Amino acid sequence: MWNDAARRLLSWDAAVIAATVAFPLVAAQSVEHFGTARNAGHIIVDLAPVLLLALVMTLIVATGEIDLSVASTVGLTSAAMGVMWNGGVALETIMPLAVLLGALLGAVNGLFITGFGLPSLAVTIGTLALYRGLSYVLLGDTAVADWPRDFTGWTLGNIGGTEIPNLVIPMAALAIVVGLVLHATPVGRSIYAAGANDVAAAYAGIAVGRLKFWLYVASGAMAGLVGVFWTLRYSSARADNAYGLELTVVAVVLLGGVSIFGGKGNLPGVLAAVVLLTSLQNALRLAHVSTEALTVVTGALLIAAVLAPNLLAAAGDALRSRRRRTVAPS
Amino acid sequence: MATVEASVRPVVALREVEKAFGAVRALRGAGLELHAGEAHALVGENGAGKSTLIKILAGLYRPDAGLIEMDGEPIVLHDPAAAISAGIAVIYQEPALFGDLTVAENLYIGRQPRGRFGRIDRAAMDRRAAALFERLGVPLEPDRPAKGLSIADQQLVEIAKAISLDARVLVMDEPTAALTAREVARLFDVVNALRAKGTAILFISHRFDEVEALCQRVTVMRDGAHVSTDPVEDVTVDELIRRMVGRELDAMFPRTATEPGQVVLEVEGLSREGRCRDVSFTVRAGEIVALAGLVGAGRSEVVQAVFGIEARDAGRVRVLGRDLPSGNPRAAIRAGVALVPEDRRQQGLLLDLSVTRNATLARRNRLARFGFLTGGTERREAAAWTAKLRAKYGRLTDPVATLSGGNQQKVVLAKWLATGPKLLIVDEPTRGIDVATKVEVHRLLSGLAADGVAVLMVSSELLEVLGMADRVLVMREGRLAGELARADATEEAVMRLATGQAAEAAA
Amino acid sequence: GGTTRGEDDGDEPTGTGGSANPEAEYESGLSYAMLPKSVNNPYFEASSTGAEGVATALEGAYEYTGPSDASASSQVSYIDTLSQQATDVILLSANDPNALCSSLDQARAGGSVVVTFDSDVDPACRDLFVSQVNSDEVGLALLEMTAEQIDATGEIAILSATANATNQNAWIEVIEAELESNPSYADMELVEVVYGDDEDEKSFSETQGLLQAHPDLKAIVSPTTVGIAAAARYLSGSEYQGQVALTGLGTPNQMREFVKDGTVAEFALWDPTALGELAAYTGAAAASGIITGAEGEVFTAGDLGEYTVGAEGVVTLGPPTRFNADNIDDFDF
Amino acid sequence: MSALAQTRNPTGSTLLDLVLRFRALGLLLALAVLVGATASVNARFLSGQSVRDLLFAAAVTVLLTCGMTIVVLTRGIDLSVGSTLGLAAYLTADAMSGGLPVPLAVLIGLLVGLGCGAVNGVVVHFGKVPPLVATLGTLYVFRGIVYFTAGGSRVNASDLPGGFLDFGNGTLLGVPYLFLIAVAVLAAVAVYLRDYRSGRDLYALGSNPEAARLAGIPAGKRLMGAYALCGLLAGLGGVLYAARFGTVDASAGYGMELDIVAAVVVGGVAIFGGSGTVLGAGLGALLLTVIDNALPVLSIPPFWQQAIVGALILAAVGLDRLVALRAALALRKKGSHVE
Ligand SMILES: Nc1ncnc2c1ncn2[C@@H]1O[C@H](COP(=O)(O)OP(=O)(O)OP(=O)(O)O)[C@@H](O)[C@H]1O
Ligand SMILES: Nc1ncnc2c1ncn2[C@@H]1O[C@H](COP(=O)(O)OP(=O)(O)OP(=O)(O)O)[C@@H](O)[C@H]1O
Ligand SMILES: [Mg+2]
Ligand SMILES: [Mg+2]
Repeated sequence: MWNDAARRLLSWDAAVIAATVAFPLVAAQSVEHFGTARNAGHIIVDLAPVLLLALVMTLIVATGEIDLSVASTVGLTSAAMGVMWNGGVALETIMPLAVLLGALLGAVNGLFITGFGLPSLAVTIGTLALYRGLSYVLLGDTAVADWPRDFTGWTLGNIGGTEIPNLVIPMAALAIVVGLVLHATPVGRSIYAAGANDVAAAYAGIAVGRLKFWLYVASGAMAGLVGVFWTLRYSSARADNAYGLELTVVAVVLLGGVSIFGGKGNLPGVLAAVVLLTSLQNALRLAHVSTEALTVVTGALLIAAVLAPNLLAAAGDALRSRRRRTVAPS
Repeated sequence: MATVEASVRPVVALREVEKAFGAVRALRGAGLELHAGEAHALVGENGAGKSTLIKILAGLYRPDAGLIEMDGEPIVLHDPAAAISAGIAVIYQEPALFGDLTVAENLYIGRQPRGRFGRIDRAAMDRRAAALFERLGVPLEPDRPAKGLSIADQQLVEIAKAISLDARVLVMDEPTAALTAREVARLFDVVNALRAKGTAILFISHRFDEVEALCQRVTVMRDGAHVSTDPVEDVTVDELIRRMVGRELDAMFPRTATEPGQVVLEVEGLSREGRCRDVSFTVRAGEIVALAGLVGAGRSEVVQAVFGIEARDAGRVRVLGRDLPSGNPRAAIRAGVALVPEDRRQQGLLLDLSVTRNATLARRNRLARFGFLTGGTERREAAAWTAKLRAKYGRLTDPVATLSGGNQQKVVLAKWLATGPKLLIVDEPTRGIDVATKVEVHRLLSGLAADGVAVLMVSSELLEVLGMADRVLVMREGRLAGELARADATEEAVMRLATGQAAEAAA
Repeated sequence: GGTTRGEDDGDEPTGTGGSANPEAEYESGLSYAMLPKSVNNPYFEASSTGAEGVATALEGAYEYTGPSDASASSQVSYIDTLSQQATDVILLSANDPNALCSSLDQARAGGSVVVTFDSDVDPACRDLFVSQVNSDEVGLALLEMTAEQIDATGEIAILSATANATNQNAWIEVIEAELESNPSYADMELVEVVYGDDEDEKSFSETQGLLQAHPDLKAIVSPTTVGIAAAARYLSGSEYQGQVALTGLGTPNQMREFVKDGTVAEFALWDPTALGELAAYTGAAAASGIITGAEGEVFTAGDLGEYTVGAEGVVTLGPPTRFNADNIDDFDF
Repeated sequence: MSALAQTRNPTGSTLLDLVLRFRALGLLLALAVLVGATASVNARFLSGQSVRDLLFAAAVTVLLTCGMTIVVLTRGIDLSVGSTLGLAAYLTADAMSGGLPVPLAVLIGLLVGLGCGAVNGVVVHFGKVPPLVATLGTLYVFRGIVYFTAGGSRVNASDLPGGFLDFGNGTLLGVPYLFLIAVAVLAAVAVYLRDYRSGRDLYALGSNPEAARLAGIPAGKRLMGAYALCGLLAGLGGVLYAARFGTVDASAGYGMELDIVAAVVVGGVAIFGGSGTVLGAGLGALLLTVIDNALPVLSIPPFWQQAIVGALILAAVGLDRLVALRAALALRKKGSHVE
């Protein structure tokens, strides 16, 4: 029993979640301006794109694959939105079309990966370049900026009269849906199985290829949704939107305790990692810590995220075996 | 401890060894002595601690307490490299090859013959490997990549690797589990030759005929502890089994004949490029049909094509009169087919996931309520089925990788039996399973057949085939070489068909 | 139905609102923050030096902060942080004309004065813009230098920074328009615009590509300090040295050796330190109520002298300085 | 290209051999087609100056690709190479501009690279952190250190010793010194990986880490060696970068890692370790460099270039897969006991 409890305590995602709860409390005390409702609002709006992309990325990494093209997909959908807007298409039509386009781009990834059996890292490095390139083809060096205030305002607005950002509702809804799918449905079990051993999963009647294909479609659709959000939030459709964001998304998924080899990890850990990383960066900025330090801290945190539990486990083993040796009958 | 020739100093001895994994005490005061020129058998139930003991000897695990002695001197084996250089060669229970390297390089990795400037001399390496395979009587090409070898061929490569080390101590953890009689015989010849040269042999097996054929002494382990060590001729098999399981065993093959019912499986002209050709047969409800043949005859290939893991090039598969689409295991499962695959680590298990997740994986959809799975149902199901098969493990939440080989096999069986199949296909169902459990599995299969389940069994263990099957289909080189009714199925008849002597005689 | 383009065009007026008091003194104790396109850029470091001097002189607090990548979204986080800290004067060089607006609005609503410099945002989102030069002037000066060096005949190409850089694109537009309309440039043809992304290596290889793609190229115009240095380095080590003219905007320290070895005849730039200084004074003046950002208001920017606010709240530093072999040793930045 | 001879019998299997040779041939073919097509549109592409430029550009990429191949073969990856290169380049240039003798400054660059690689190795092997995670972390950390040390300053060509820059831009019989160094390193790594026990150990480690442990392969030593070597080559790349470009600031090598990984992948090295050759990877790097250089020459609009690079990566990976599938089919026929 004690052992069980200790293991839970020592498990990495539990630690990340604990840190996520503890950090804002500490920061609110020690960093000026951190503990205000407005700042909390800033943090939430800031973390939205990473969180949304990380939701599906968690599923993909849990199957042992990766999608490095998400940020480029955001860029391409954003650029496409700009083109459509310039062409006089109604925004209400553009938004679903953007999500659809994202899904299509995801399907291309999925086809290459599951249809042709290519490694996802290689394929999505390719589409990372391809999709970004296409967004430049679409929009070139121009930006489309005249988005209606009603919509751009909503992305930054608060729920009537409160200090809670509007965004919280869709984010929470999506997180709950993805969390339930991963942790409480047969699909979730299939995802872990495919990540742990795809051959055995196939023997258990899981259509691994089809599962992964749809995950890439979902990833693309989510990137399309983020593309919509990004365009409206910054009121700017540009080819370089969300440039380089893929590394941040991968980083939080790993920080949240999902194994890069698949089969392990859970969503609460990832959500906690997103909140922790964003609020940490926010606090460091407020504390006038330099950009250089911010970069180093991000990297160090990532390594520590995996290193620390390993070290703890090693220390625990050493301790146990020492104890046993002293009590072992001779 | 009962030592036969106490005067002779053992080459290697393990004394009072303790090893625990978390809460599981795998070894508690186990011991063993190996002598030069002697083959020593180690037997025990699944999970008795045999493999763990070997891994300590191989330098993979450090004992929590106890001693390893070599030539009477205590030594510490920090890692496998230390054990190898101390002259201990190990054939592990599960083959672990480098798929991307050639077979020859698999044998000689880290000690390839070198030519000028310390560069590897590939020609010499291939020559040596070829000579070794010649000796073992296996037609393996040294320069083919290890990827794509069947389990049996992989095991043979492992054996060749260990033998090529020319070690003072050769440890074999169930090397024969995947082999048929012919390979086993060749292996024993080679081992006997080594023994004659003074090598100490440790041999683990669940097959007592092999123990008797090869070994001079036998040690029994139970629950991580040493039970007895005797010269082989001094103990009977029944006595050994009693010491292993702590009770008498029931009949080995509890087959009760049942009247076959409707045709459940119909296979017609099944072909797959390079693997099997024009295979046709049927299996009826209540019947146990065995597929026999030599290693690589294509038996696994046939059942995999039936189940839909591999798409077939030609032929039809019908279950209860309905056609199964090619290459679609989901459809097969829906039609009531279950396949217990031969390679449990690659095909059967999610090693890093828990016992629960593994045991309920095939039933994930049926256990869901309103589309949702709650942990409780899965836990109850897993507990019930693993208990039915007497699987031993620490907790339901433990990764299956921590279970002993036999217990892993039981989890795979549990997974598929839980689906309540109409056609149960088992590929080497008792590979690596101890006698007591084997009886259990046999009883289960027999019981299922009695309940009207059609059972198709692939087995390399001839006794099992003869003891369990109502009909025996013999395969040779990808084709059905013949069919034998229970009454006609003798060891000799099966082997004749399997090796093609019958065909030659007819021609 | 639905919401389509052009339905929503409500622009707000520029400036801090309220009325200016030209007689007021500069307030002391204000907090200043400079937010460059990205930190680790020598050009902005120079501007920062200028601004910091002003802040110190006016007994204010000064901070230089910003993202390490030149993206708009990272800048937004920094603006939010500054507005959270209630910084009095924000000096900003924007990576995108629109993306920063909502954050800037929030900052201004919180009482900060926002002065953009070097690269502007939508005039509605800031109080004042300190322009290094008038876009037209830069474009014209670049074209003029080029024409002088190649006798106003032949193919020219532009090596720009990123495809979205506001200021670069404004200058390129001027150049294109002038080439179309001005008869004295009738024999010159702009054959290509390439982007070095303000990365040394990329600019370097883009230069290579230009020269190979256009064998008859006569001149390269690179209106970015990173680009012109990379192009000069390539030319100086290649067979094209002296054959193909190079001009643009660069810092004297970076370009000195190329002017001396004859790769570059003449290039231009304004003084980034002075630009930072003027930006800081402008911000201070606005925060002290000396100006509001309305056209025609006048303030004194220390040693730089007197400046007048132009249309849309733009304050212009002055014409760019041209550097050549005769004067380059007089400058050190 | 004489280095082609190195593909001879890299796995000891005649069959696989054929495939590999075909694979290298495929890359060579693609190279030839690309060069030919570009030259037919614009003959200047084959002028001495242009070829020199291309080899200059390829040198650093090829060098880093060699290091990356070694690491990828062990089932690892090193995403920090760009940052390592930046750090080494800046510190080398800074040391020289501070008056340190060239050999000493170069040594600093190499040691910095080696140090960064060793850090990766320690975190991966001893910390048991998956390589992707570890080096994604050090990508940030090393870059942060470059930012710290460089700040907004930059080392200009005029601050560096002329001899060093001459070396960086010099050629031997028209071939840049830099490229010669890269080719020499490539050849050495190729021989090492094919013909030395420790080189084969790297393949074994990547192919099946568990089996490698059982076989007594010193994983710690090999992994440390692989990452250190990768770091060292990135350090060397940094030195050459400084020599070539003269100007070094905090952004040197930024974002380079994905290009290098792309080159390795295009060159047919399995991303999960165990198979592939450094020669293939080198050709992959060359191919990508040629693409980069050819697109502007072909006057492809700049906005299209990145899209084309992406499409070509996909095509290369797809082609490679096709070849692998053929090989598998051949193996199946060959290994079959069925007539
Ligand atoms: N790495 C491990 N972690 C946790 N428990 C382990 C581990 N390895 C073995 N065990 C446990 O130790 C016990 C002994 O296992 P071992 O593999 O030695 O059995 P065995 O005698 O070889 O059985 P089999 O005949 O089935 O191969 C089992 O209960 C097993 O679950
Ligand atoms: N994945 C694979 N790749 C290449 N060849 C294979 C593969 N699996 C099996 N083979 C070959 O196909 C033939 C049939 O193999 P199969 O596994 O069906 O035989 P089997 O009769 O079940 O024997 P075994 O006892 O080895 O399982 C053999 O020659 C085997 O070597
Ligand atoms: Mg065992
Ligand atoms: Mg088989």
